[in-house]
Amino acid sequence: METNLALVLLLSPFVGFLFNIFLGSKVSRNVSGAIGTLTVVVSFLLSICFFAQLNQNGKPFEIALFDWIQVSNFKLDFGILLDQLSLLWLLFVTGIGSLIHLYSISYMHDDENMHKFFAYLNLFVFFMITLVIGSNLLVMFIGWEGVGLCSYLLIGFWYKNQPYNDAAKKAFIMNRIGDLGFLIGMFIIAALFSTLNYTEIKIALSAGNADSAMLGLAALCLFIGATGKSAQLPLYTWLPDAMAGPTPVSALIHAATMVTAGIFMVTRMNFLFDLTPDIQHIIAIVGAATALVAASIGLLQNDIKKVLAYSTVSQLGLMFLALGLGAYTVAVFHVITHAFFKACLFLGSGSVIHGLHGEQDMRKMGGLRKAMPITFWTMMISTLAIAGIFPFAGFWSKDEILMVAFEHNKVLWVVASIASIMTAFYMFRLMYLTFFKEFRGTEEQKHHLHESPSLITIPLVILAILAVIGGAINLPGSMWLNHFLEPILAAKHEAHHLGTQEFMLMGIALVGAIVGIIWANAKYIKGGFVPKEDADISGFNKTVYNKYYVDEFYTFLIVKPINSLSNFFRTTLEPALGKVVFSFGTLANGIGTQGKKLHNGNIGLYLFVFVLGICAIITYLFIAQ
Amino acid sequence: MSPILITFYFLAAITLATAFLTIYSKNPIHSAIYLVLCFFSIAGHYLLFNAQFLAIVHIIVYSGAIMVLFLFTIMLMNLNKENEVHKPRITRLGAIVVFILMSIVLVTIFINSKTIMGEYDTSGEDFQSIKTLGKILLNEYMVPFEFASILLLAAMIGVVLLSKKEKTEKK
Amino acid sequence: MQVLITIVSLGVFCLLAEIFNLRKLLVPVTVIGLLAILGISLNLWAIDPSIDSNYASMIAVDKFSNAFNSLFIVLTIFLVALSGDFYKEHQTKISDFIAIKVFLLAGAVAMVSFSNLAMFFLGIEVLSISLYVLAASKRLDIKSNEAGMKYFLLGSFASGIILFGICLIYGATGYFNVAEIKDLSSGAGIPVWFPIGMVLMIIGMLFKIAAAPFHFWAPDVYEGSPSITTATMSTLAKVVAMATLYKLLSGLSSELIPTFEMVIVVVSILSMTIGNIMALRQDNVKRMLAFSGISHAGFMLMAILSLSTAAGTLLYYTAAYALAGIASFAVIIAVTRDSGNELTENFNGLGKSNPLLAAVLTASLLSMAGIPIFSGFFAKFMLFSDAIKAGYLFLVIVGVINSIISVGYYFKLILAMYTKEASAEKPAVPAVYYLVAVSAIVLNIALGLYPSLVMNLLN
Amino acid sequence: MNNILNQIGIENYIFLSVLLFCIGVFGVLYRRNAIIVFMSIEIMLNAVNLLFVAFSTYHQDAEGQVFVFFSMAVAAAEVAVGLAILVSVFRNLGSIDIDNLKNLKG
Amino acid sequence: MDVTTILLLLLIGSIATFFAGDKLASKVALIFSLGALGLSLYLLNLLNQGANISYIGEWMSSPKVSLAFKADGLSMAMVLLTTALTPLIVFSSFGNSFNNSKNFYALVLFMSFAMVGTFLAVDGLLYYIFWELALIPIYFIALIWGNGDAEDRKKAVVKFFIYTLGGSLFMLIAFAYLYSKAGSFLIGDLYQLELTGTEEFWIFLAFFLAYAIKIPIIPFHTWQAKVYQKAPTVGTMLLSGIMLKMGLYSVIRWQLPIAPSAAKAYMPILIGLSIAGVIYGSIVALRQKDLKKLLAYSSLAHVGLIAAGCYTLTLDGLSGVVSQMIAHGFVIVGLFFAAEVIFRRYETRTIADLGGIRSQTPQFTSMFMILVLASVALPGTFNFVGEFTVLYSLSQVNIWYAVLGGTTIILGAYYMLKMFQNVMLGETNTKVFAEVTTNEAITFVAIIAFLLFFGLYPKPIVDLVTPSLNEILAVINK
Repeated sequence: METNLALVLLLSPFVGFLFNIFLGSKVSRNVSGAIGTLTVVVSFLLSICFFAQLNQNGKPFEIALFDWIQVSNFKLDFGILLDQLSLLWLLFVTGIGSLIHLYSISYMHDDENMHKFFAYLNLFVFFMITLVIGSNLLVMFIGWEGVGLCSYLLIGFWYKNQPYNDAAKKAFIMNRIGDLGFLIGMFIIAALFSTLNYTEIKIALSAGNADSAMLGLAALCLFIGATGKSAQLPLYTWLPDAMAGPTPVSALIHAATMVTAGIFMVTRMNFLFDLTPDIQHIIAIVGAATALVAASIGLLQNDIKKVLAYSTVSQLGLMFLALGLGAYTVAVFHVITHAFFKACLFLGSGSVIHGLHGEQDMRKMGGLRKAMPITFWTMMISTLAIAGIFPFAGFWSKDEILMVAFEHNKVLWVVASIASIMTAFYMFRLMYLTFFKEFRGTEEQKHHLHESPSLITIPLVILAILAVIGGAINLPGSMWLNHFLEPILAAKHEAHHLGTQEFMLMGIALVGAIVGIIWANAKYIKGGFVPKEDADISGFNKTVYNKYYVDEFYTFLIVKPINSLSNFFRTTLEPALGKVVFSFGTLANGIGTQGKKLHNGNIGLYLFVFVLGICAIITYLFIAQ
Repeated sequence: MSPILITFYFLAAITLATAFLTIYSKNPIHSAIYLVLCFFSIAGHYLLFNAQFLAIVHIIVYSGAIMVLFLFTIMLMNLNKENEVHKPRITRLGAIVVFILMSIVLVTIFINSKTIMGEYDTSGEDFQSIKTLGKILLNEYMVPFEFASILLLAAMIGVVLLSKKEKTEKK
Repeated sequence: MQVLITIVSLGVFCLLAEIFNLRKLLVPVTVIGLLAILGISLNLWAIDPSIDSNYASMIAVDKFSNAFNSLFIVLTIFLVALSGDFYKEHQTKISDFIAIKVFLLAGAVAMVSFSNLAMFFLGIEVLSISLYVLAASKRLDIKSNEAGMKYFLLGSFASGIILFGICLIYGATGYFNVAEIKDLSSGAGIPVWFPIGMVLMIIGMLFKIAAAPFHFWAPDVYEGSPSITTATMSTLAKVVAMATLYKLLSGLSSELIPTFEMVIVVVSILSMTIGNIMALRQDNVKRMLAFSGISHAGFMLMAILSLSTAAGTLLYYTAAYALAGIASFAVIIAVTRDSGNELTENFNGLGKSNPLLAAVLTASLLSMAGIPIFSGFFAKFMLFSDAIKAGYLFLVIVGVINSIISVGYYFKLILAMYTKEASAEKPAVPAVYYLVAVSAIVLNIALGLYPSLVMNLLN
Repeated sequence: MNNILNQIGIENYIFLSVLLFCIGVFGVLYRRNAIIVFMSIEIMLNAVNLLFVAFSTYHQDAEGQVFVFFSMAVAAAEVAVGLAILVSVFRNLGSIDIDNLKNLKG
Repeated sequence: MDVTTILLLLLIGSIATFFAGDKLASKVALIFSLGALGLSLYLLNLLNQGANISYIGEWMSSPKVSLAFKADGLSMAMVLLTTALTPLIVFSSFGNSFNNSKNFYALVLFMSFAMVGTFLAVDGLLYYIFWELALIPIYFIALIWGNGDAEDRKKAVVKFFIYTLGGSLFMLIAFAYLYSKAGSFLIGDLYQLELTGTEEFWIFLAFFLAYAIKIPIIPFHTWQAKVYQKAPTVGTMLLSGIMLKMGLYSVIRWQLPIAPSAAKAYMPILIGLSIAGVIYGSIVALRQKDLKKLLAYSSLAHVGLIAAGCYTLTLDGLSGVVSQMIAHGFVIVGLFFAAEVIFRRYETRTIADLGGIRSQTPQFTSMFMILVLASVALPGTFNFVGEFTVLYSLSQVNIWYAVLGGTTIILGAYYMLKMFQNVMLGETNTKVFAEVTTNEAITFVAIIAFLLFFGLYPKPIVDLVTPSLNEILAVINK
């Protein structure tokens, strides 16, 4: 029974995918959207069932469906594991997924390929579920690659636009770099423990006789995988570009769910990372650096979705910081709250874009507060949440990260705090530029300004509510999440006592956030500053605006050399190699041509050679001996 | 220096000289005549070996038949003039070099070879009279003897084939 | 002996046919006669060869000679069959042509059956003289004249060398009888004249099989001769000379001295390489096949290196090579009979205009190139295998490289047939060409499928 | 009967034959006139014949002389055929210069 | 009932096709190839039941060559690959019309016959004969029915033929040498030979030349791209789908067990070369202008990885190699077919002339996309199973091999997606692209279904080949 239910949970979105891909064009758009949404809802409901059951008996559900890949020293099942971690993830993936599906019915209503959109979304959910519920690393890898694929398909959804396709391709390839790391990590683990099953790895690790260097290498490789998927330094550059996709996609995949896969994986393998402190340091540093760099780039972006994208990168950086410090629960906590408010923000921005018929440049917005009140308020709540204002969800989770950082390393704490202040600043900059002051777009756009339909606003409201109360799941004191995840996490992360230090830190964080808000307020409301046109930006601002030229740097360092190498190979080396082979033929032919002169038809010459031949043979045989 | 040896040297000198002159003289007629002389000197050698029958046959066949054929052809082609252009100098030089080389090589190997000094076998039997030769030729060598006729037949047909005009030919 | 006698009788019959005006019947009757002789030859296997001991001192009938004789007869059948159409413009001479071919066969038979050097010498002369005549037989064609002249001059020069060699052997041993010579040759105290004589004789034979550096005549003569003569030279004559060379070596001395093997190795390498490389740049098909023949001579020389065991291999190789040669020449004659030259262009578009002939030619070229399932492959393989056993790995590698080169020119012709457009409409081809070409190639493939057929004959 | 070679020595005959043979070869190489070339070949054959006879005496054996008969037959046949070819070359080319025979080459 | 029946069926099929005439040829060929597929499935069933389906008969006594066909799991897997792809390839060509189609299809079936023979033969010379026989049909197929400038094509095809033939001839020397040692060509006897180190080295080298050219491993690959480009698509499919695998199969069956210590001693070089092929092929593929050429270089890269797997000498490596061979066989056939489908409509394979197809043909796009994804080894496709196992085996030897070999998943994605983007995406092309026909769709669906099914459930294939691979490994490690 449970197996069947688990299968339904897994396959329901897949059925939606199949329906939409094969029959979607034949049914009306609403039907295809409804089917797409319903199948995800089914998964969501089933997740709740399993969650409830787990809460009752506390026993994870694990089953091996069938043998999959077999190598000499171990066999891999296609297995399902539903434990605390995976159910938690399932819940918010399918939950937010359902909301975003719902949202998309309206958002994508005018697109001719709407059924495909839903097909891809469903497929994405399917792969995400696979990723989450797999009982071994390889099944996770299927999902891992699968979501990458869906991300590719959805970023390039408007495939007629080649830059979008470029962005999609970039996302896929950047992810693949990480995937290679993941694969190598798996290989090392498989070589060490002859298994990829989480439980078995855990048992094997607890035996504690593994080579620590190899373990470290494995952990590092897995982390490289995570940096790809979760857009960390140095592989983060695909995520901002991925905003080329439709906004619901950005909300679902590039904010709430897929990008958190890296965190999921690290949390899943916490028992491994706990044994490799060096790698944890690296993770923490990478996380903090990412948070800072992305936040700083976010300060000057003008595309509304780009701002959110960098914000996502930055927040993910914070989560990795927490992971690196061993505070898995904190990271998970932030993942969940972040999913709520970031999804809400993206959907809100989608609503804005929808209202402006595709305009994404904040310089051409402004004053939308009145025209789109629901959008404004829901986004405002989420902005407060992300900025870390008490008592919104983000405050609790971010605060925990800062606290953990403070405990471990003051430098990291400072970095994270600066990132938080920046976050507050650029988020409010976004809000001010979008919703306050006067509208800066064209008259025509102004004429058409309107609030989005209810299918769009309902998910916004639900998410906004969650962004307010989401922090409740792990309030200091109750620490429900901590307890819930205890069976999963090997090293217990002790709950914070709410002492003076903690309150002081909370205060500092809050003050920091407010400072950021005031700063933004001063600049954009009081100063009425509107960002300059691209051409006018100069100096350091220009560097930041151009994302520190990281893309250009990668292009220069990797893409260009590979391409010119390819050109060199194609135009020079290949023909040269070909010529080497041909040269034997040419040589033989050349000798043949020369030889023709020898066979000149002159009998005298023939006889001459004949006699010389005789002399040579006789000399060799009878004189030289 | 026995008379026989002197005879040998004399004949050998004639043989080589006439052979050389055959090649050297520009007029084909002279060549032919020198060749006849050469053949006669070779017949002289045969006689020296007491192979009378062979010597006679040799003269008949070579001087009588083959040389006549040569002369006939020369006349037919009206070649009795010294109009032959010499081969290019380099070719002639090459020919001379090869000639010398080959002579040296061959002579050297035969000098190196273990020559039989002293007594030669003398069986005392008759081995070169017409009678003996005839017996051998028509007993043991019956098959080759007959086969030689095939050879001559083939040559004959061949010559006919080469010379016979056909009705279809234009000439 | 019966074989020789019957062949000669058949030759005489051909001449008589002229007298009795039986020209129309000539070719079929000759073919039937040859088939009958083939029967006799094959029948000799069943009976004890020693029964024929009357002339055993001159003609030895043994497995070796029987096998090769049968091969020669088969080849002659094909050649005679082709002659019927080839000489149809020369009705007055046709009986001469056929008769000469039959006598040529007689010479060939004498060459491989000899047990006395006199028979050998006469045999080779019958063969050579017939070929001189055939080469020059297009009497109004300058090229044919030139070919005949060149062949004659060089050939008789080579005959002189052979004769000198025989003479020295006689001087050393006092015998012309092969068995006696062999006995003496292994004994001590044999004068150095003997090896010199052997070497000279072998050089003469190397000339006949057109091995480098004694090969120069072959391309010119092949090119200039009438095609059917070229076919005869490149198949029958070459095979005969090769078999004779083998028989000479194996019959006259028990084993080769290492230095002499070295000479064979060098000659073999030279022939293969020169033949193949020169063939690459030829436009004239006959000339190309001449060079190809030179390279095959080089291959066949490998058999000499494992003298005691390679008879079967040599028979197989020669059969494979000659059958492929017959098939290809049947096509070449059929295609070029009206064009007056044998340039590759004549073959353009043959794949479309005459698929069957094109297929046969392709198959025969593939066989010569040594592609399996054609017998040429097994032939080469067995040769290589023998050479490796004899310890000549290096030679085999050179052979292989040469095989690779050879593909280049064989495929040039194939390419012309299949990728180029035909320039002119091709007239119909008489059935006899199809018959000969197809049966030759079928035989070739049959040998490829059942190599044991031939291989076991001599073991 | 005394063996004549006791007085001359077989090696003398060998040298004589070899030289004669070489002169023949030389002629073949040296001259352009086909007839002279034929003659040179005849000289070569005769050199060998002479040696045959010498060896025949050396071995006191008739077979060598018998062989000379065959050799003569061969020479005669060759000359006949050769001259026939020569005549037809002459008819077509108007000359018997072997250096003019260069149509076939390459 | 033994495996010779498949051979006979294909041979008869080839002849029957030839005599069926131009109109019926393709159908007859399809029927016979399907028959061969059915027969091989039936024989597989027999094999699984433990029946003896091998055949050994005398052929010739000197040299001693037997008609020995042994069907173990490995051979049967390869035979199935051949007999499954042949009908697909034949069927895929239904949209084309060929001059002289009777010859064409007869050659296709004959080639299939020769390849099946290669996979089954366990007598060295017999194997070699089939190996060479397979070369002739493809030569003519590429030469006569190929595309592009005739002179260029000729050059490329002749080079291919001479080059591969040249390589194989060295293998022939090796066989001759082995024969002189063992007195037999039977694989069992050859396995048991005790060779010295030097001998093994040279024999290994001779085999390597033959296989490195056929597979191809760089720098012996120069024939490949041009021939793939110039050959008709059917020929390209045969070449890339099956014929390449002959080389890889032979490495496993012949080269490694006969000269194991050489393989062990030179493992780093061999794996290094193979992996260099992966990277090189991928990089060259990046900037190709011709679709078929790009696919050719992608094939070079993939095959390089497979070859690397062979030379790991581990069970994982070998079994991954088999999976990957089969997977690559299907996917590359599919991809070339996609190129052909495009060519049928646009008459061009130049990538720059394409683009904007997706909006006109959703079905084709999806199928092409899936094939592209399979080719970049997305999990869930059979290619992933193979690639994973191969990379895993490489990592067992040295983790760096896996890292370098693994770049294929990055570079592969790069060039394939770039190609897909340039060919399919973008603004709607001005030229009309008709949706795929039913026939075309069937071909695609068959390939995709196969890849996905075994991608999720590769066990049957792995179970089939593992025992025979273990036997071979036992010889290698003896």
